[in-house]
Amino acid sequence: MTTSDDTRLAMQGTIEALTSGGGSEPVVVNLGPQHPSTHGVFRLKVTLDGEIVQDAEMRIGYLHRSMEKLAEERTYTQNIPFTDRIDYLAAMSNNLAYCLAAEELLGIEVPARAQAIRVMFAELQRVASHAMANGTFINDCGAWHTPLFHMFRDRERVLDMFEMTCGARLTTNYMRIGGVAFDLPDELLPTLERFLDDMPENIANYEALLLENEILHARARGVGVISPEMAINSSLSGPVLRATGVPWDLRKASPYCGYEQYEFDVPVGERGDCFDRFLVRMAEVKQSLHILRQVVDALPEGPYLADVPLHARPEPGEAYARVESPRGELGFYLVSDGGPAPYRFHCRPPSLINLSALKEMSLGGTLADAIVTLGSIDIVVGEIDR
Amino acid sequence: MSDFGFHLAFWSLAAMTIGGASMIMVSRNLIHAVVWLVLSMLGVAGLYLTLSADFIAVVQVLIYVGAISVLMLFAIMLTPRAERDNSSSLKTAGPAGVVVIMVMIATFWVAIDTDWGSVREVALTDQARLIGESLIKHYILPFEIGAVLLTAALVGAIALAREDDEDAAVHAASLQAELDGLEFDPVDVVDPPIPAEPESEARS
Amino acid sequence: MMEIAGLSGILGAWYDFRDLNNLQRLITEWIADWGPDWLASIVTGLLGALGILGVIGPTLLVLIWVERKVIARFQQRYGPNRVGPKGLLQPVADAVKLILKEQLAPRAADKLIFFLPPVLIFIPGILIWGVLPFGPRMSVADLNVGVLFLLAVSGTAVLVIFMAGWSSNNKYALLGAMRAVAMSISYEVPMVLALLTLVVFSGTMSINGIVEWQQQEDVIFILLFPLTALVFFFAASAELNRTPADISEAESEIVAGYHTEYSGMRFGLFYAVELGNTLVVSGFIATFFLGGWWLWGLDEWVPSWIILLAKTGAVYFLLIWTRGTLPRLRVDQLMSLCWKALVPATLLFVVVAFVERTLLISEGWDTTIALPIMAVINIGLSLGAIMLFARVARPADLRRPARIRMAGAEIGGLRAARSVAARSEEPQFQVGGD
Amino acid sequence: MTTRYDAEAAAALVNDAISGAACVDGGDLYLDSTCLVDAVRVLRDGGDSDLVFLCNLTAVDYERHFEVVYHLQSLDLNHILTVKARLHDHEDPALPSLTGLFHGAHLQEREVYDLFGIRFEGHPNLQRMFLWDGFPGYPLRKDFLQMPGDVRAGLPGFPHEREENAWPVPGSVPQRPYHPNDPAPPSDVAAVEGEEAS
Amino acid sequence: MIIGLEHYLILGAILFCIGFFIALSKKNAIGVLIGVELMLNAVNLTLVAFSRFSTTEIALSTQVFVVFIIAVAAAEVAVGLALALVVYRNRQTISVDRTTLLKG
Repeated sequence: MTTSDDTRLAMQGTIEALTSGGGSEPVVVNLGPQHPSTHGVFRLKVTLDGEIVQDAEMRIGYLHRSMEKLAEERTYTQNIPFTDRIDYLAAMSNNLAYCLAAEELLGIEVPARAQAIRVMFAELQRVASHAMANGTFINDCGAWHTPLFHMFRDRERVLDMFEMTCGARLTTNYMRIGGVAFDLPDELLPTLERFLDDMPENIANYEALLLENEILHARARGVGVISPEMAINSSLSGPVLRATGVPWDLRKASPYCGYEQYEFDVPVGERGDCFDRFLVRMAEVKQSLHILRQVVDALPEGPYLADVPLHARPEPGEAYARVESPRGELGFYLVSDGGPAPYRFHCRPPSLINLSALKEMSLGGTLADAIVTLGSIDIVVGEIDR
Repeated sequence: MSDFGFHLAFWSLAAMTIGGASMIMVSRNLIHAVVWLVLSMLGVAGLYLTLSADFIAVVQVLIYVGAISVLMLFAIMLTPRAERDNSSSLKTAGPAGVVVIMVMIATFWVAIDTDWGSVREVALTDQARLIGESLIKHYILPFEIGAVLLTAALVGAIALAREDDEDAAVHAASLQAELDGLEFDPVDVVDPPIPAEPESEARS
Repeated sequence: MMEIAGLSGILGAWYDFRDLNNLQRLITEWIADWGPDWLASIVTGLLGALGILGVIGPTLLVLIWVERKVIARFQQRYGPNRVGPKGLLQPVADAVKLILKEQLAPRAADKLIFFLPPVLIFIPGILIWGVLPFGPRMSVADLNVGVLFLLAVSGTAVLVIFMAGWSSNNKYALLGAMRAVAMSISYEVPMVLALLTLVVFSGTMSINGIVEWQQQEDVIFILLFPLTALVFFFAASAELNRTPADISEAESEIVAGYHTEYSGMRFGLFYAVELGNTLVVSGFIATFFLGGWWLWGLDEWVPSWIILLAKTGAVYFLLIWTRGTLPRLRVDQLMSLCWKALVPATLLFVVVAFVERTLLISEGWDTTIALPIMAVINIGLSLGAIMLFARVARPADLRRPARIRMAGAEIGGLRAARSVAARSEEPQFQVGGD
Repeated sequence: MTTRYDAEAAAALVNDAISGAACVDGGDLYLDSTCLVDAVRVLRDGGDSDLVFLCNLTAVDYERHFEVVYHLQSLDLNHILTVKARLHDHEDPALPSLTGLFHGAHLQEREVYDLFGIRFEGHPNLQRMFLWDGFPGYPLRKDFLQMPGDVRAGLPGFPHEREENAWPVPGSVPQRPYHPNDPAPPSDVAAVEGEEAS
Repeated sequence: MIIGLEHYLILGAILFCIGFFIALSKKNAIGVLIGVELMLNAVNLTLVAFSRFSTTEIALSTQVFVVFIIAVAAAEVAVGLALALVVYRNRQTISVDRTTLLKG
C-alpha cells in the first residue's frame, strides 16, 4: 500500500478533526460588553457547538471605578454615597450594610425609630429590586417587555416614595451612621398604605399572567440547575441559594435592625433552576409586603438619628457587617487604624460571587439557556465591578 | 399575450437564465455560484410561465429556489475547512470544453434541422388538475415509486450525514493505524481494553 | 343614445366601489381603444403593482403606529404621542431618520451579497400580495395554483435571509440566519399540510376558489378545521419571526439576528417587509380560515375589500396580542413542537379532510346537514388531539410541578434544607405539572 | 442569631490535626500559610465547626505585611469565624489557593490577585479580573504610587489625548472590544476615511 | 419573428452545455452538483417546450415527466450533498480531484 504525501496530509487533518469532536468547529460568540441581555457592560465569552454551550467565560471590569481605593481617602460619612453606586438598583440596602459596619466599628446604638425606618426602606428596596429582576428575567426569556413594564410600575411607586423622603430616586444616600438622614415626611405613610393596599392585586395579576405560562415553564424549568451542595460550596447567596432549597436568609439567621420583631417567612425552592429563582423572588415580594405592613402598624416614635460626631474616629479594629440585600449576602468589611477614614474598605458583592457557578449552570445547555440563566441570577454590573 | 410583451419576456428571461449559468462558470466563490444558480432557476421558472406551464413554474420556484439552493448553502456551511472556491480544474477544462462544443453543435443541429411537426396554437388550460389526474390515473405506479424514492433518499441522506462520536473515534483510529502501517481492529476502540488496576491508579 | 348608455354604464361601474376592478377595466378598455394591446396589459400590470405599493406603503406607516400603540397599551404606557396628533407622524419621523442614517457595511462582509438582500427581500414581500383576493374578482393575479404560488414565494424569502446572515460575517447574523433557515424549512411542512387540508376539502388550489367555496357552502374553515387554523396561525407567526417564535432575531440572545449588521434604511427595508409580511399573512389567514371577503351576505352591501381588511385587522391584532404577552420558545423546543405536535396534528386533519370530502362527493351527502355534523366532529377531534399532545409531547421536566415551600423556623444549610424538603404538609404554592 | 465561633476552639481543632498550624492573636485565628489548605479543610469538615460557606475573602495591606482575611460561616450551626493568614513577603506575596475547597473562592481570589497582587498558588485561572493584563501595579496596595509603572495620582487623560499614543489615523475608531466577532481583548483600531471604513 | 419551439430548444441546449461544462470542469463536488442541476433544468425546459407546442397526447405526459424529474432531482441533491458531507468528513476536502481513492 502506498499513500502519497497529499493523502497522508489529508488523513492527518481528518484524524485531528475527528478526535476534536466529530469534525464540527466550535464557534466563539461574545455576549457583550454591548448586548441586550447582559444588563450592563458585562461580557460573556461563549463557545458554542452548534447551539450548545461548551464553555462560558466571563470578562468583567468594564465598570470598575476603584471604589475600594477611593473610600480609603474619605471619611466614614463621605463614603455613604459610594455605596449607592455599588449596587445602584438597591442603594438603600447598600447604605444600610455600610452603616451597620461603621456603627459596629464605632459602637453606636441606633434609635428604635431609625431601625424601623431602615427596615421599611430596605424592604421597599427589595420590592423594587425584585420587580426589576423578575421583569428583566421574563424579558430574557423572550417576552416583549410587557411583564417588565408592568413590574416597573410598582418599582416606580417605590422610587416615588424614595424621592418623597430623601429627594433621590436611585442613588438615595439616605442612611446615616447612627440612623437615617431625614425623618419620614407626613405624606409618606399614606402613600405607603395605598401602595400596600394595591400590591396584592398587582401580584395576583402577574401570577395570573406568568405562573401558568407554558412557554415560561418550558424555558425556565430544568434550566441552569444547581444542587444545594454546589450552591453552598460556590458561596452563592440570596434567592439563587434559596431556590436550591437552602433556607438561608440573614434577616432570620443574623437579624439586624430589629428584624426579629417582625413575622415573616423564608420561601425556598426545590430544584434550584431558573424558574425556582423566579418563584422565590415572587414569594419574597409578598413577604416583604407583609413586613412593611407590620412596620407601618408599629412605627415607634423618637429620634431618627443618634448623636454621632461628623468626623468619627473609631478605635483601631475591624468590622464585618452584612445584610440580606435583594441579591444576597451583602457585606462590608471595614478596617480602622484610628483615623477619620477607613484603612480598608471592602464590599462583599453578592452579584459577583453569585456568578461563581454561572459556567457550571450553563454548560451543556443552549445559548438561549445561558441567557436565561444569566438573567435569573440577577446581576448588577455596578456591584460586580465596583 | 401580445407579441411585444412575449418577446420582451422571452429574451429577458433567456438572458437571465444563460447569464446566471455563465456566471456560475466564471464565479470563483461557491456561495456566489449558488446565488447565480438561483437566478438561473428563476429565469427557467419564468420561461415555464411563457410556456403557460404555471404549475411547473411554481413547483420549480418551490423546489429549486426554496429548497435545493438552501440545501446547497447548508452543505457549504457544514464543510467549513474545504475551500469555498468554485474554480475549474485546468486539467479537465480543456477536454471538457471540446466535448461540450461537440455536444452543442449536435444539439443545435438536431434542434434546427428536425421537423417538429404541427404546432399547437393554444396552451393547455388548468394544467394542475390535468397533471394531478394523470398522475393518479396513468402514472400511479411511477408516482408511488417516486414517493418511495424520496423516502429512501431522505433516509439515506440522514444515514449518510450522521456520524456519532463512536464512529468518529473508530474512523480516526483506523486512519491512524493506516498511517502507521498497523493492523486495525475497531473493537479496541469501542471497548478499550481494561487497564490492569484502574481503581488503585485513580486513587494515587 | 348609445353614447349616453355607454357613459352611464362606465360611470355606473366606476363609482361602484364594491369592486375596484371596475376602475382598472375602464382604463384598460380606454387604452385598448387607441393603443396597442401590449400597452394595455403592461399598464394593467403596472396599475396592479402600483395599487398594491400605494396601499401597502401608507398602511405600513399606520401599522407601525398601531402596533406600537397597541403594545404600549398592553404595557400600560402611552406609546408614541409626541410627533403629530396622537403620535401619528412618529412612523414618518422614524422613516426619515432611517433614511438619513449612515449605512455601514462591515469590512469583512461579502460586499455583493451584503448589498442585495434588503432589495431582494422586497420581491417575495410584494409578489405575495398578488394572489390575495380582495373581492370576488379582485386579485392582481388569480392563479389557479394560487396556494402553491403562495408557498413558493414565501419559501424564497429564506434564501434572502440566509444571504443577509452569511454575508454580514457576523456570528450573531450567521446564527440568526441558520435558525431562520432551519425554522422556516421545518415550519413550511405544517403550513403546506394545513393548506393541503383546505385544498383537499374545497377541491381547488385557487385562493379565490377557496373563498368562493366557503361562500357557497355558507361556512368558514375555522369552524370546520379549528386545529388546522391554529397550526397555520402558529406556523405563520413562526415564519414571520414573531414571538413566541422569533428565535431568528431573538433580541435577548442574538441581538437582531440576520440583520444585525444592517443599518439605516437597509434595516428599514427589512423592517418594512417584515411588517408587510405580517399584514399579508393576516390577510391570508383571514382568507383561508375566516372566509376572506365574504361575510354571510354582508359583502353585497359593504365593499368586499373592507370586509377583508376588517378580518385582516382582527387577525393582526391577535398577532400583536401574542407578541405582547408570550415569552419566546427555544430553538429545539420550536423544532420539536413542529415535528412532534404540529405535523402529526395537521396530518391527522388531512386524512380527516380526505374522508369527509369523499363522503360529501362520492356518497353525495347533503352539505347543509353534513357540514355542521363534521364541524362538531372536527372540533371534538381537535380538542382531543390537543389534550393528547399536551400529555404525550410535554417534556418530563414540566410534568412535576414547581414548588415553593416556606422555611418556617428552619434556618440553616443542607440539614435545614433536607428537613424543609421532607416536611409533609403542602407547599405554599405550586404551579405547573400535570 | 449568628454567633462567633470561638477562635481558641478553632485553633485547638486545627492544631489537633496539624500541630502548629494555627494560633490566636487578638481574638482572631491566624493560620500558617504553608498548610492553609489542610487547616481550612479541617475547619470545613470538622463536625462542630462545619464552616462550609466561604462568606468573604479579602486582603488588607498593612504596609509591612499582607493579611488575607477569610470569613467562614456554618449555615446549619449558624456561627461565623474570621480566619486570617499573614504574608510577610511584601514584594511577591503568595498563598495556597482555596479553590480546591471552595468553588466560591475562584472569583474572590482573582479579585485579590488583581488588586493586591497576591498570587494564589493552585488557582486554575489566576488572571486580572477588573483591570487589563499589563496594568502597572496593584492599586489597593498602600504603596501603589511608588510601584514601578509610573502611575500618578489624578486623572491622566485618555490614551489618545497623549501624542505618543495617538491612534494610527486621525478619526479612527476602536473597533475591537465592541465587536461580537472578536474573541481577543482590545488591540487594534479601524481606520476611517470619511464615512467609509478602510 | 415568432418565438417558437426552436427558440426554447436552443435555449435548452445552451443551458445543457453550460451545465455539462460545469459538471465536467469544476473541482468542487458541490460545483459539480450545480452543473448537474443545470443540465436537469435544461432537459425540463425542453420537455415543457414540447408540451406547449406539441399537438399529440405527449403534451401532458411531458409535464408529468418534468414533475418526476424535479422530484428525482431533489432526492439526488439531498443524497449528493450528504455524500459530499461524508467525503468532507473523511478527507477534509470535497475537491473531486483529490478524492480519487474509492475507499474509506
